[in-house]
Amino acid sequence: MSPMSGYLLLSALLFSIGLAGALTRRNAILVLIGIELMLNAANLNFIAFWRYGPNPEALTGVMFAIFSISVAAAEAAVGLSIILAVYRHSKTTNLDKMNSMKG
Amino acid sequence: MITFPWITTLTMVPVVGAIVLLALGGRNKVLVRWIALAFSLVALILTLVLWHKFNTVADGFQFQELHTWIPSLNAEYRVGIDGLGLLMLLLTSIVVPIGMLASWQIQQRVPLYFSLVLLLQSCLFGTFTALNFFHWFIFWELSLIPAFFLIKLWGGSKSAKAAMQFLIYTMVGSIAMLMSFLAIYLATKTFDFTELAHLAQSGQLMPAVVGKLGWHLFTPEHTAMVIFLGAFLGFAVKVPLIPFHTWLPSAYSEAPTGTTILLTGAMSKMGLYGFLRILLPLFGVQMQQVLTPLLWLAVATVILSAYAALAQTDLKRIFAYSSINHLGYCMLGIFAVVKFTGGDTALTAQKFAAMNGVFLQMFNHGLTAATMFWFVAMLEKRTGGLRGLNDFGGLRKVVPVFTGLMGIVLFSSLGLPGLNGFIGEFLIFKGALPLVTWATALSAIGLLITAIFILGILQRVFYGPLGEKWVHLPDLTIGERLTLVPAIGLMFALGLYPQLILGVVNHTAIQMALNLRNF
Amino acid sequence: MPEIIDQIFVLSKHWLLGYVPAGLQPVFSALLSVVPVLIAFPLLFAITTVLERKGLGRMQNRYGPNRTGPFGILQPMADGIKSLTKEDIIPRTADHLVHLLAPLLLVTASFLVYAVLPIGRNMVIANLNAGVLFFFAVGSMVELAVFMAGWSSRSKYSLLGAMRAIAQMISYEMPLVLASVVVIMAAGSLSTVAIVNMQASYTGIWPHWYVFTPWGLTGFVIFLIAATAESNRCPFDLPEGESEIIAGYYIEYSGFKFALFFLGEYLGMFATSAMAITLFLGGWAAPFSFLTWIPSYVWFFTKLLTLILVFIWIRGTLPRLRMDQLMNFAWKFMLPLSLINIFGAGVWHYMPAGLLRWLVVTLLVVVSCISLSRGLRRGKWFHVRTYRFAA
Amino acid sequence: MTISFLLLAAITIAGTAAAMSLRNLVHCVLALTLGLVGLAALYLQLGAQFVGFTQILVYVGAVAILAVFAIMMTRSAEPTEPHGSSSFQLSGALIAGIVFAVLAWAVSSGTKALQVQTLQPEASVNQIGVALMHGFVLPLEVIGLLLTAALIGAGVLAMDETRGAR
Amino acid sequence: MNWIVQNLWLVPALPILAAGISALAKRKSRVLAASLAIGSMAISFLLSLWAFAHVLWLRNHGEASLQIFDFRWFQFGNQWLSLGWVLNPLTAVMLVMVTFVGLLIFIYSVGYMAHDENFTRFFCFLALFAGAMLGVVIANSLLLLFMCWEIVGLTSYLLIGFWYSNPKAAAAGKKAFIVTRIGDIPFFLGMVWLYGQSGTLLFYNGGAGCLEPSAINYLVAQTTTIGICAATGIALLIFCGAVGKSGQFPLHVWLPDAMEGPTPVSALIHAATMVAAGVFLVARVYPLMSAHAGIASVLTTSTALQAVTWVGSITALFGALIAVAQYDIKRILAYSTVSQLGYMMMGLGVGGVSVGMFHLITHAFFKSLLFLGAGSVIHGCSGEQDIRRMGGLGRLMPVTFATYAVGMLALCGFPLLFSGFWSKDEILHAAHTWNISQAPFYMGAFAALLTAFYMSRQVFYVFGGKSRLAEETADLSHSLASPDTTNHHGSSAPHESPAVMTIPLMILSVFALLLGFLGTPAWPWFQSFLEDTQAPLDFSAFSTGGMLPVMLSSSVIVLLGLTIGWWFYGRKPIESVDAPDNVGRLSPSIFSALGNALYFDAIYGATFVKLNTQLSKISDWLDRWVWNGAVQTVTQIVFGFAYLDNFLDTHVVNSGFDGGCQGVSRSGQILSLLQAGRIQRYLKIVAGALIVFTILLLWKAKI
Repeated sequence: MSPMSGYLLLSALLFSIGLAGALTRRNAILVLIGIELMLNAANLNFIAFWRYGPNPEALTGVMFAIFSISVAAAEAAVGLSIILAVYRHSKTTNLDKMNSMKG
Repeated sequence: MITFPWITTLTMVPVVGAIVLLALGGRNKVLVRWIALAFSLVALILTLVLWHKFNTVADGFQFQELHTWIPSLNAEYRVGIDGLGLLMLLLTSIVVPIGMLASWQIQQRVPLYFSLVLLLQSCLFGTFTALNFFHWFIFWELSLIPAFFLIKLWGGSKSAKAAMQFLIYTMVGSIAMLMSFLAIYLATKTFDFTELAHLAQSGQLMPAVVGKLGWHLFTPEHTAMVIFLGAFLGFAVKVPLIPFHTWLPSAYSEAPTGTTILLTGAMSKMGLYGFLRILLPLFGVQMQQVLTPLLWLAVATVILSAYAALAQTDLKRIFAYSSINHLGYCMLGIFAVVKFTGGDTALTAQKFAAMNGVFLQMFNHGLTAATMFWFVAMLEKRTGGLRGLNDFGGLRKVVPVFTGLMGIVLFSSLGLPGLNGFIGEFLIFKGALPLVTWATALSAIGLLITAIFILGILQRVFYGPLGEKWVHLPDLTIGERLTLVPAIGLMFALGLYPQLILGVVNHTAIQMALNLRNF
Repeated sequence: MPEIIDQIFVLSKHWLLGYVPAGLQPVFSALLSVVPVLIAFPLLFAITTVLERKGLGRMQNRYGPNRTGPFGILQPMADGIKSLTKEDIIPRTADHLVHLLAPLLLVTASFLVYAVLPIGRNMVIANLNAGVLFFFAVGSMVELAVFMAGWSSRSKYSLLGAMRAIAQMISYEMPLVLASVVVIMAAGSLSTVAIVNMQASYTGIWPHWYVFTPWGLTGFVIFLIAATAESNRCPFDLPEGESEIIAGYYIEYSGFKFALFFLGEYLGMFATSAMAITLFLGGWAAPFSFLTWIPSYVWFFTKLLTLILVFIWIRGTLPRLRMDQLMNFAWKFMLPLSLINIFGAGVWHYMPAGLLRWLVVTLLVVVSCISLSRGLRRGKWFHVRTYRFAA
Repeated sequence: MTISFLLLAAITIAGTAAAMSLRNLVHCVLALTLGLVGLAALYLQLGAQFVGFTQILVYVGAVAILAVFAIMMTRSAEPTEPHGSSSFQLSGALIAGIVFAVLAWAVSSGTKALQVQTLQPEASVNQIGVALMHGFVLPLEVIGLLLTAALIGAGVLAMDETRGAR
Repeated sequence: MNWIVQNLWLVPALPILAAGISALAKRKSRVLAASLAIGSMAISFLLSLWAFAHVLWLRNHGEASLQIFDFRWFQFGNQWLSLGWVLNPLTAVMLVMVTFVGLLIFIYSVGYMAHDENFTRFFCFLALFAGAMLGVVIANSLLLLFMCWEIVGLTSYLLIGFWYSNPKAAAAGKKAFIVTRIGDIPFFLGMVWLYGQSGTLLFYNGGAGCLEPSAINYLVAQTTTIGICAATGIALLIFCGAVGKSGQFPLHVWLPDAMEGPTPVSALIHAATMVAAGVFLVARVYPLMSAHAGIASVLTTSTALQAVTWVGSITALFGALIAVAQYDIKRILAYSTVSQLGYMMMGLGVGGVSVGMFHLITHAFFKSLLFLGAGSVIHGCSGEQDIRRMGGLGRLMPVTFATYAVGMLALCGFPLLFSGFWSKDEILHAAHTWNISQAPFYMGAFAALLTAFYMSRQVFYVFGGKSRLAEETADLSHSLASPDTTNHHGSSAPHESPAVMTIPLMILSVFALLLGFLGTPAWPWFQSFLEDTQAPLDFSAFSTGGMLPVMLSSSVIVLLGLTIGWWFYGRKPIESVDAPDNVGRLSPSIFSALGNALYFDAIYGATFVKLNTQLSKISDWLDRWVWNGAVQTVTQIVFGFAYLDNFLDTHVVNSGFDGGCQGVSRSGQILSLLQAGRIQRYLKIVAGALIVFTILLLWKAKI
């Protein structure tokens, strides 16, 4: 098993954990965290591919990781504030109870 | 050689002022007004510096600045002034402070108002100094925007309609003009006024255009004529010539009076400027071909507008028509200059006279009309917006100084000798009569009608028994008198010593008249 | 000779390393670098506490500690012994694990930061490529520790204090980072060593410290203010304002854990001060070219102590801010000003050297400073403020 | 397959797994932080220093705190979450498991063909800066815009809808 | 060059300066204004005397009596426009007359206007008027003349409308300005034409002026499209200006109305000076007027001069006729002025400059005397102007009566002693010898008869009989009461005027008596002065050229007129205000027609004014409906298209689209079952998709 496949497997595992969390938990915050985790798994993939890929001097993987961290930060901010707004409205963070689009 | 960019600086000063005003916000209205006035005075001072530095006997344009801008379109930033441009700059810088003083009492959106005024001033400066059609046209169109908002936002009850009418009218004219110039550009690949004038003078312009755009159903003359008419429409609307004038009375009467001052004092000169700067050098031949109809238009403008003024009861509408009437004389002079004379030296001398007269009349009309509207503004301020002829009577008893000073201005507009209006009209008639005798003779009726309606104003507003309502009307304050003194003093100065202006513009007038192609 | 004195610690470390087997050399090298730091700064902490108490006492017209030892200089020893011997009380409802981890994380994070601070010439634990970034990244872990402490105690005071502290720290981290960006721009590097080296040269006798430029001065002042807020010191000591919420987030701690919190706070303050020195005041560089014979670490600690004294002085002088004032100040004044300062640094960079760029940048900074402060004053300083909660 | 990698991987997996399974939300976030720090350490191990520190700065310094704030403000810190129906849980876990299986299969079958670079590549801050300012300047700008928009958007969303009502 | 020639400009400049200063002065500074005006006028008078003396000196030393001074004003094209002034006998005489009469009237005004609140303004306007008038006199450029001419018109307007709160006065001022401007427009065109043709507007410029032979010859040689030569055309156009200003038929209508102004104004402007400006203009451009194709045959009169003659004679007769039937003391004098101006014009036409000018000068004195006398009467009667309400004033106001009688006799042309006799006689004589037609002579003679008649009527009405002023209370019609009423002190008893008013009267009456001897046929000093010849004392001149018969016949005519007047009005005193006119009884219809000035105002009102109003309405209508209507129509069409397009969009395109959309939404409702709002369910679907796709990809890679 090459070092790279170790990282890739780890990434896959992280992704699955995140997915599992997102699928099984009822709390919106936790779902969001799960999604963040999935993003991080992707980042790990980028870094790993950069590290062991054929063109490390191009820095594409690193760049992608940086950008995706930024996007993740933005996503977290917006997502959490949405949750706040929803909570203020419906007094719950339980996703099951947030299935109405009516205001 | 790098010289100080006088003209660009001059153009930018009002823009900077506008930005400062907008940044300042509306908390302190008094401060805003003073700052706006200060900026316009800075522009005035700059213009006077230019006036001083101007070489009155040099050919061509001075203070030129040339920068490439859009190379692929051959559009350059080229500015410069000759006598005409300088005169218009001076007029603009004089009229704008007057306009500001006349709108001193505006209370709503003060910073916006004054910054729009300053923007308008900047556009006018740009228009009067541009030597390349491309950015000339940009300024020309840009000036509509502040004017539109000034009319619409601060105007009277029907201002929205008037502003829209104004905008659409002038836009239609501008579009026609733009088409014509695009046609010319397609043929010559240049937007530069002097190059185009040079081409036109050597007789290559229209053949080139026709060669490029000729349509088999049109004779070359017709094609050239169509192109000319497009450009003509643009300017005729702006001047305005009857029957393209109907936007003007409503716009003038609905606009706030300070804005009307700008419209009549400076913006109406844009059309005449276009005639002189663009149509004369470029389309002299076409104008000669349709000279007779053009002359009839000019005569109709003079007479009909004077008669229409006679029928009005709103002071601003009267002055609006009076404006059309005065500019009609300018149009008469311009058309007379176009007449083909075959190089007769005596008649060429008449052309010089007419050209000088046109210049002088442009300036005088700007000054007088602006001051006249200023008085209307002061009257409105005192009477709470009333300005109908029938609303007043016998005001002279309570406001003698107001009456006296406004009388001076009214008589200046009437063309009384000793005041500025006379010499311009005299020179125009002097030059035009030998060239286009009957049109000129007919136009003289306009002088008479002007006298009738101006005396009518005096009679109905200031003479007769005093109305009960106006017993406590306040006379001019010291401040108002002091601000009026320069304007009225200038009227006297120009009436008694017109060489002040003629000395500067004469050379340009000679060149313009000589550059007309005669064949 | 001065070179040898200057490098004496480095030389002795290498000398010691010579006696260590090659395989263990990296480990020992690390140990030899870390241990002095782990010793020196707690010592400094002890000195600072007594200094602060005595200094504050002088400022408040009283003596301060003067019983333990001559002039009370043994007071920190007494305090240490006392806190070590006190009973470690943990609230019943507390989240035990988190309660335990919080002070550890705090101190660890505070110590980690020292890894990138150059204490003297060639004296840095890790010359990281992204040193400044490391500093801020690790520094941000402190907030988590504060939260853990506040939350795990299950006390209203501590939770409130923690929330205040976090909000304040997040708010002031922004200007802190942005203020240091100007230096990074000027130096072209994130490495603290490189930054100090850039400043360790002279024109005539004058050093090339970044504080001696308009943007540098502005950045320094912003950095200092933000650092005060970051370390929860007066006038930004709301999270632990005694009169409001007693000791803030560590109210439920006692004994050694409490001492750890204290230690962590001071260490954080030293670290940010050291960072300020590194970024703006030339690090270990001497202030004049003719003073370079004095060893670099002496200079570093001199500057550090000076800054600490400044902090003490500020604490003795200024009253505490209100929460809304604090937030307004951060977001409406510090943040825009530091952004403008970055712009100013850019202008500085692209303008030719000369008096003009001094004028322009100074003007830019001064004008924006004045206008921003006017903007602050126009706000709701004296208005009744209505608080909103997520209900 | 060094020990450090295994150690860090273990920490990461433990942290994330705890984050996804603990009942107390605050604990979840703390565990997540642990996992993310482990991940950052992995990045460092891979030679991506800048990304690693950025990871700490963003996730530990910002996202975790944000999440904590959200938890505090939504009063969901208490472990009151009634676990949903077990079928729901089960199906989710199952799907995640299948995903992992598929991905692992893909990794194990896909990486064999890859030419593996063993040289430690360089990713100094300088290089990253140069790359950001030249090759990736447009994405950088877009990200800047995105962050600004997100900042404003988050602020607006988090504001009370009826201002001053309370 | 002599100092006075170079500085002749001071003569008009001083009063203008005085006007300027008093215009800036406060309303209360009455003494300042009056003393400034009178002082400047006095200095101007002295300067005029100097100029007059200088001309005499030049004549006596045999030098050219025409002195000019030109200066450049402004440049256009390659040429400069020059202005200048000229000193010749004509100028000198006019200067002395204007300044002297003006000075007297200024002094008189101090008394007359003493109670007016706008005293200061009055003197400002008067001084401005005097300056402008003097400018007209000295101008050596038609342009300068025209400019001053216009300012004269302006001041006339201002002074007529001086009591502006009276609508009649305001209307009269406006009317005066506009009617004279109607004449000025052709004048302006003629001037421009002259400039275009001759290239200069200077009258005399060392051979290059437009009144000098070379230019005149050139102008005569030019013919226009309508067949007359350019000189004639220009001359006729310029004459139009004179017609307007001098109140000649048919533009005389403004002059009687102008009597709404204060009486000194009527005296100064509308009797002595301004109205004479038209006559002066014709005299000034006489070379142009008299130029015609056959310049060699001096005997024939030019077309222009014929026109002048006919217009003048018609006006003379016409004015006299109307004057017969007037009741307002000032209106009678006004129509008399119209008539006399006609005389002057006739004199210019038939006899040349000297003949017309002589009558101008003498008329200036006695008519201003009459006006001032009338003013004194009005002043004494507390503003009453209707002669029917006067009477018996001869006893109450002896000085006024005496001087008025002198003026009246001078106006009538009472033989030998009075100046009017000599000047009028000369005109009649010249008309008698005119080679074109005898009609002007007979018209003039009849007008002289009428003049004597209406003047005697007026005098008998005013001064004869007993006072009817007391009856005023019974008659409440204030139709003729002037606004002076309010301005004078309240005593209703007629009284003599103060000395400041009567002394000018006496001085003027002396001149009215004596001035005629300067131009008797026996010693035609005046004529020779103007024509630059020597005048010997030669009593034989009476007998030559039919002089004596004409003199005799005119004397008879005058005496006849006076007798008729006595027969009708003086024989027995007029009893009451309401008594019908003695002449009017003979033929009431004609009399009332004359009383209404032959309905000229009504005719003009019904024709020109109405036409003007209609034209203005038409052009306004054109503006509002035709031009604007065209634009509006185009706009409406555009809007129509817009509505059409909107209709198509809404009901054709959109409705089809809507139908499609409804279908889509119905299918969407079915599909929306998939979208139940359970995010995690979506996530599951996505994960499922991920699984499927990964497997597919791997599968494909395997194969």
